[in-house]
Amino acid sequence: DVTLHPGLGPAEGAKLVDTSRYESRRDGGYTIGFSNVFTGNSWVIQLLEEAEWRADQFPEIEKYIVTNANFDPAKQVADVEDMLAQGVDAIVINPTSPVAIVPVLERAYDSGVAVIIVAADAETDKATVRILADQVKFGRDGGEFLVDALDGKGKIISLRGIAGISVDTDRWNGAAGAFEGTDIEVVGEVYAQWAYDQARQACESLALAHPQIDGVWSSGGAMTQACIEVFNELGRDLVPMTGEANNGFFGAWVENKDKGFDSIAPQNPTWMVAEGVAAAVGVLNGDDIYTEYQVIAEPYTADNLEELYRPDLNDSYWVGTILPDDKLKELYGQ
Amino acid sequence: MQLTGLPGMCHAVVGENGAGKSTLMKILSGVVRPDRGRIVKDGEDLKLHHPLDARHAGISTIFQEFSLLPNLSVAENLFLGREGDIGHAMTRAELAQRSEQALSELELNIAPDRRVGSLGVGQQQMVEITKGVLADASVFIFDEPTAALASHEVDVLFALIERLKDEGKTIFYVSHRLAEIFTLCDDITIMKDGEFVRCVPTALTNEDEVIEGMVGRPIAELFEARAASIGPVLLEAKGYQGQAMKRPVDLTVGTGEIVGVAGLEAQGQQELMRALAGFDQRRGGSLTLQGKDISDIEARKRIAAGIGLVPESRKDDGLFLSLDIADNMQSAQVARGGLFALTPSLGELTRDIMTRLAVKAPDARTPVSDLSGGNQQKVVLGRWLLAGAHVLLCEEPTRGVDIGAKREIYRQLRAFAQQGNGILVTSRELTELIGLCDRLLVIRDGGIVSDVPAEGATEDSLLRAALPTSLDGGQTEAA
Amino acid sequence: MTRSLRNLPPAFWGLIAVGVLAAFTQPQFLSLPFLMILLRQAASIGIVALGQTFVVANRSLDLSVGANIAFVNLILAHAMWSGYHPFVAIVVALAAGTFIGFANGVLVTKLRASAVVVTLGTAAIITGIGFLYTGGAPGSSISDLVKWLGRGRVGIVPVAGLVWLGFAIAAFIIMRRLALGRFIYAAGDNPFAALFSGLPVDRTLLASHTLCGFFAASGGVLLSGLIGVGSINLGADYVLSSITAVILGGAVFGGGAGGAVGTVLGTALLVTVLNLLTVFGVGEPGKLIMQGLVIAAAAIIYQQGRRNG
Amino acid sequence: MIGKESHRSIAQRLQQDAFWFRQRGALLSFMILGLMLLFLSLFLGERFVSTTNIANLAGQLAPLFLVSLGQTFVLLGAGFDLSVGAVISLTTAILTLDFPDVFKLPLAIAAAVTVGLVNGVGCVYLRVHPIIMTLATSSIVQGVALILLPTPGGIAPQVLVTAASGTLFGLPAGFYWIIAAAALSIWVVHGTKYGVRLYATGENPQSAWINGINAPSIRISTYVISAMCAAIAGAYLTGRLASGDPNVGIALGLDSILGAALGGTLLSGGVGGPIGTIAGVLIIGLLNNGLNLANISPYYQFVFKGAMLIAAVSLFRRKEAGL
Ligand SMILES: Nc1ncnc2c1ncn2[C@@H]1O[C@H](COP(=O)(O)OP(=O)(O)OP(=O)(O)O)[C@@H](O)[C@H]1O
Ligand SMILES: Nc1ncnc2c1ncn2[C@@H]1O[C@H](COP(=O)(O)OP(=O)(O)OP(=O)(O)O)[C@@H](O)[C@H]1O
Ligand SMILES: [Mg+2]
Ligand SMILES: [Mg+2]
Repeated sequence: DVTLHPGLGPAEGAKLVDTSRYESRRDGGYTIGFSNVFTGNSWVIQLLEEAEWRADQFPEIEKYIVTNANFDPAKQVADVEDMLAQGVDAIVINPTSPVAIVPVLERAYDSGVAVIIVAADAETDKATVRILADQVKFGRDGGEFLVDALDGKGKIISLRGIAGISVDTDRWNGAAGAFEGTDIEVVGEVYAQWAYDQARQACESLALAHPQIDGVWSSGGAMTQACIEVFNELGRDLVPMTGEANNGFFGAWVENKDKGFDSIAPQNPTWMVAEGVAAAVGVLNGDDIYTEYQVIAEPYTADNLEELYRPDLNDSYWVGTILPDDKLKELYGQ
Repeated sequence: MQLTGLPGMCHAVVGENGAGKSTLMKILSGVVRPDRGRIVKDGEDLKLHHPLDARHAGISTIFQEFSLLPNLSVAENLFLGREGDIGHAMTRAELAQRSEQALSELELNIAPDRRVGSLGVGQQQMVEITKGVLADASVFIFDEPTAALASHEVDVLFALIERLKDEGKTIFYVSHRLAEIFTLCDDITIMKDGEFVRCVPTALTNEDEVIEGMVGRPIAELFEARAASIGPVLLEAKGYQGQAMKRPVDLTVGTGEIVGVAGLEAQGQQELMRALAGFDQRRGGSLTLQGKDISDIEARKRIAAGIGLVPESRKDDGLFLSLDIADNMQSAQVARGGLFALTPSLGELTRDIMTRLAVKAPDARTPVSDLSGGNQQKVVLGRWLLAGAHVLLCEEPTRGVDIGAKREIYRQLRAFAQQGNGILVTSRELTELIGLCDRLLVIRDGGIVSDVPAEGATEDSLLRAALPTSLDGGQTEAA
Repeated sequence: MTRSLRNLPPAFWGLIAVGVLAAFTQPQFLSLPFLMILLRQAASIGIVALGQTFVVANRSLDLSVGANIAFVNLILAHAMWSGYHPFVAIVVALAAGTFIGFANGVLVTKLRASAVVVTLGTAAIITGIGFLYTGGAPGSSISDLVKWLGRGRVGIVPVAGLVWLGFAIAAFIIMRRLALGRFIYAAGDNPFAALFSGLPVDRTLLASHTLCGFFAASGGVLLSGLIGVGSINLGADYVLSSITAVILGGAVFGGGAGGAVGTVLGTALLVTVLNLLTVFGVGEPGKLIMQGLVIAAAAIIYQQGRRNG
Repeated sequence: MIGKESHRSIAQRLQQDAFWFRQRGALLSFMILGLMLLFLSLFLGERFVSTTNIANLAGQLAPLFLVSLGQTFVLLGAGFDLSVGAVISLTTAILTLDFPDVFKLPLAIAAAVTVGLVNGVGCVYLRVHPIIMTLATSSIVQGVALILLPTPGGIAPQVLVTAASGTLFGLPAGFYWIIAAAALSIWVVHGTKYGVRLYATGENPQSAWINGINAPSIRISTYVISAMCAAIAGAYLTGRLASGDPNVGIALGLDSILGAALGGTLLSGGVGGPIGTIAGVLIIGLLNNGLNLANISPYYQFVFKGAMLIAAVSLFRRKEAGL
C-alpha cells in the first residue's frame, strides 16, 4: 500500500476515494502528468526535485511528465489538454489560478482521469484528491506570534508575495484575522514577489520612511531574511519578524539570535506535490486514499532551530525535505 | 505669384531648377499649404487642406516625384484613394479590367497586378500619367512628365494632352524642354527664385526670351572659369561594371578636372556613381585611383583611399538630421579611425571649412535640420573636404538649392578640383553641367554614349545624344 | 543656453519635481543614509540601463538583458568555482554575458531580423541553457568578493554606487569621446547616410550590442552580490526597467538623443519614484499606472520639445 | 497583348506581382508549417493526428490567433503594439466584474477602443515611438486591470462560456472563432479599399497622403483594431477559463508580434498580411504542442523555441538592421 507523508492528515469531512472509477486503468503501468505553475524560485525547484524523486520510487509509474505554465493560466490549460491527449492516467496539478483551470480539470475528471490538486486549491468538486497546506493558518500563526511578542500593540510592516495569487491573499487574511481586536497597526504594506532582492529594496524604503517599526509580518522566508539584513545594516534594533522554514532564513535567525531576534517559521512543505504523485499511484492501485489532506505541520520555533538549520547546505534549501541526504548535498552542497 | 488657367488651354510653367514650379503645383494639388494668397476656381475660393480637397475640386496632378507606391500593383496604384469614387469597392476582376482599359488607352502593355516597383522608370512615369488622367477632373497638372519618357511615349502623351484640350480641360504643364512647350502650350508663365516673372502667350515670344526670363542674368556669371589644364588621370574605370549596372563603362577623371554625366532621367547615373564608390559589388572591369587598383576593395576602404560620395537624396542618404553641423561634417573623417579612436574636438579645420563654404548657421553645434537645403548641401560637401577626399562623386549637387547657394557650391567644387583633385558629377540640369564641367559624358541606358569637352557643348547636342532613337530601342520595356 | 536647457532629459525635471515632493512629504527621504541606499538600489539597474542606452541610441533594442542577468547569477553561484579565486567566476560570468550581447549583435546584423524577435529568441535560449546547465538547482552561495561588490561600503558610500559611477564614466567616454559613440548616434539617426559616409554601420551595431551584453552582465554581478545566493528568475523585471530608465533619460530609438548622463538621471528618477510609491503605500496596480504615466509623459514632452526646436 | 505579360515564371511572379511580392513571407511560413506538420505526424503519429489533439489545438490557439491578427494590422501600418496583453487582462477583468452581463461586453469593447485611440493618437499625432507609447499604455492598463480584479476569479457571463468552450457539429468553438477571425481579416486586408490603403500607408505615409489617403486615420485605426482584437481574445479567454484573471494576457503581448513576424509580416510595415499570420501562429502553436506531446523537458523547450524563432525569422531578411 502507498503510504503518505506523516505530516499529512485527512481533512475534516474527507471521505475515502471511490477507486472503482479508476479500475479500468489499473494495469500497473501508469502515466502521470504534473502540471506545474512555474520554475522561478527555489521552493518550486525543490518541489520538482522531490516529486521526480518520489515518482522514481514507484515501479508502477511508466511515464512521468512535467509541464510548466510560467504563471500563465491559458498555458496551463493547454498543458493539461496536451497531457490528456497523451493519455495520462492521473494529473497532478499545482494551479495557476483557482478558477481558470476548472473547466479543463472537470473535463479531465469526467473522462476518468484521476485529478490531484496540490499546494493551491481550485474551485471544483470534480477532483479526486486534494493535498493542501492551510495558508490561512500559515498567516495566522505568524500573526499570533507577533501579537504575543508585541503584547498586542505596536506598528508593523507587512511584506507580501505576488499580488493576485491566492496563497498570498490567504496568508494575509489569516494574519489580518489575528490582528483583529488588537492595537497592532499596519503602517506599511508592500508586494515583494516573495523575492529576496525586491524585499530588500522594499524593506529599506519602509524602514527609512517609518522611524518606528515594532514588528514585521512576512509572507515568506527570503523576504524576512532580506529585512533582517536591512535592519542590521541601518543599525536598528532587530524586532520580531515572522519567517518560514527555509535554510537561508534559519541561518539568519541563528546568526541574530544573540541580538535578541525572535521569529516563527510556519511550513509550506515542498513535498506536497511528491505526495500528490504518491496519492495518484494509490488511487490508481485501489488503495485507501482520502479525498482531501491537510498539512498538519506546526510552525517551527526557536526551540527546534539548532537541529533544523543545516550550515552545510546553502540558503536555497527548504527545511523538511523527503529527499535523501546525498541528493540534498548534490543540490545544495556548499 | 499669379497663375491663370483657361478651359481648353495648356498653360506652361517654366523656370530654373528650384524656381518653385513643383512647389506651386503642390499648392494647387493640396499637398503643400500656401502661406498666403487665394486659389479661385470657377469663381469660387478653394481651401485646399488635403490632396483630397483638390481632387474633389476637380484638380488632378501628375507629380514630378512619383506619388506611386512601389509595393502596390499597377491597378491598386491607379485607383488608390479613390476606390470610393467608383461606388462600391471593386472586385479584383473589375479593378483589373478597368486598369487594363485605362492602360491600353496609353498604349501600355502592363499586367494590372504587376508590382509598380518592378517596372522601369519610363513605365512608372506612364503609370503615373495614366493615374492622373483617369481622374474625372477639369484641371490637369503635369509636372515634368516627359523627363523619363522615350520619344514614342512622348508622342502618346502629347496626343492625350491634345485630346484633353479638345474636351475643354485646363492644363498646367511644367517642363524644362522648351521645344515641347512651344508645340504644346498656349501660354507660358515664367518663375524665378519662387517668384512670378511674367506670363506671355506662346505665340508672342520665343525660346531666347523665355530663357532670359528664367535665368535673369547671363549664365556665365554663375560659373567659375574652367580648368586651364588637366593633370594626370586620377580615377580610371576600364570596362568597370557593378551588379546593378546594365553595361560596363570606361571613363577617366583627371587631376583638376570636373567631369559631368548627362542623361535623361534614370539612365543608370546613380548606379554608376554607387558602383564607383563601392556600394555595389563589382561584376567586371577594373578601377584605379591615382594608379592604385581599387577594383576589389569595399566602399569603406575606397573612402579611406580618397573617394567621396555626395548622394542625391540629402535627407534620406546624406545627412544625420538630428545631429549638429560638426558631427555631420566630421563623420567621414572620424570613420577613418577605428571604433575606439578618440573623436576630434571641434577644431579649427571644421570651423575653417564652415567659413570657407559660407554655411549660414549660428555655430557648429546647430542641428543640421535647422538649415536650409543649400546650407545642408554645403555641410555634405564640407564632410568630404574635411576628410581629405581626392575624387568626389557628386550626385545632383544643387538639387533644390537656391541660386546663391548654387553659386557657392560651384565655386567650392571648382576650388576643390583646383587643389589637385577630381570630380565626377551627375545632374538633371544640362546648363549646369555645361557651365560647371570641363568634360561631359552622356549616359544612355547604362552605357556611355558620348564624351565631349564641355566648352562648346550645347543643350541641344547633349539632348540629342541622350535621347534614345526609335531604332536602337533604348527603353526596351515598353513594347 | 536655451538650446542646452531644452536638451535636458525629461528625467532632470522629473527628479527636481520628485525631490520637492519628497522634501515636503517625506523629508527623511532626503537624508544621507537613505540617499546612499537609493544609490545602491539604483546601481545594478543603472548599469544595465547604461548598456541598453547603446543599443537604443543605435536604433535597436535588447530584450535579453533579464536572461543575461539570470545567467550571470547562475554562473556566479555555481559550485564549480569553490576551488578557484572568486575573481575567476566574475571574469567567466562577464565573458558569458558579453558573449550573449555579441551573439545578439551578430544575429541582428547578419540576419537582418528584427532585434525585438532576435533578442527574445536569445533570451529563451539562454534561460533554457541556464536550466540545463544547473539542472534547475539554484546553485550554492556566492563568493564574498561578489557580495562585497553588491553590498559593501567604503565609508558610507556603497561599493555598488562607485562601480556604477565607473561604468557611467566609461559609457560617457564611449558615447561622447570615442569614435564609436559618434558612429552609434550617426548610424542610429540615419543608417544610410552613415553607410555613405563610410561608417562601419554593422560593426557599430555589433559593438553596441556587445557592450550592452557586457553592461548587463556587470549589473548582474552587482545584483547577485546584493542577493548573495543563486536565484533562478533574477533580473526578469530589469528588461522593462532598463528601457524605462533609458526613455526617461531622453533617448529615443535612433534620433541622436540620450546618453550616459541622461540614463543615469533616468535610473535615479525611476528608482526614486518607485521608492516613494512604496513609502506612500501605493500598491502594485498604482505603481504600474504611475510607471506608465511617467513613461508616456516623458516621451510626449520630449517629443514636443524636439518638434518645436 | 495581355498574353505576353501573363506568362511569367513563379520566381518572376514573386518578384513582379504586387500581391505575391507582399506575401512571399507567408509562402515561406506555410512551407515551414508543412514541414513541421510532416515531421510531427511522422514522429508523434496518432498522438498528434488525433481528433482530441486537433480540437485542443484549436481551443488553445484561438486567443493567439485573434491578437496576432490584430497585431498584423498594426505592423502593416508600420506600427507596433505591445499593449495587447494588458488589454486582454483588462477585458477579462471587466467581463467578470459584479455587474449585469448586458453592460459588460460593450464596456469592455469601449475600454479597448479607448486604449487603441490613445495608442494611435500618441504614436501618430504626438509622434511618440510605438514601442514607447504602447509600453506606457500597457503598464497603465495592466494596473487598471489589477485594480478591477485583484485576484483571479469572478464569474464569466454564461454566454461566453458556451461560446468559447462548447462544440458545434462536433468541432470545438475555438475552431469557429479562428475561422471567423481569419476570414474577416483576410477579407478586410485583401478585399476592401481599407486594405489597399493600409498597405499604402505602411509603405509610405507621405505618398499615401498625396494620393488622398488619410494616412493618420488609417494608422490610428490599426491600433483600434488591434485593441479590439485583443478584447475579443480576452472575451474568448474569459469564456474558456470561465473566470477572469488579471495576469492572463501578459504572455500574449509579445507572442502576438512573434506570430505575425513568423508569418512574414515585416516589422517595418507594408509587407505581409493576415494569411501569413495564420501560418505564423500555427507554427508557434505546433511548436508548443509538439514539444509537450514529444514529452521534451521544459528546459529544452526554452532552447528549442528560441532557436526556432531565430531560425524562422532569419528567413525574412530586411534592408535595415535593428528594431
Ligand atoms: N515661393 C517659395 N517660397 C518658399 N520656398 C520656395 C518657394 N519656391 C520654391 N521654394 C523652395 O525651393 C525648393 C525647390 O522648389 P521646387 O521643387 O518647387 O523647384 P522646381 O522649380 O520644381 O525645380 P525642378 O526643376 O528641379 O523640379 C523647395 O524646397 C521649396 O521649399
Ligand atoms: N528661410 C528659412 N529660414 C529658416 N529655416 C529654413 C528656411 N528655409 C528652410 N528652412 C528650413 O530648412 C529645412 C529644409 O529646407 P528646404 O525646404 O530648402 O529644403 P528642401 O528644398 O525641401 O530640400 P529637398 O528639395 O532636398 O527636399 C526645413 O526644415 C526648413 O525648416
Ligand atoms: Mg519641380
Ligand atoms: Mg524639385
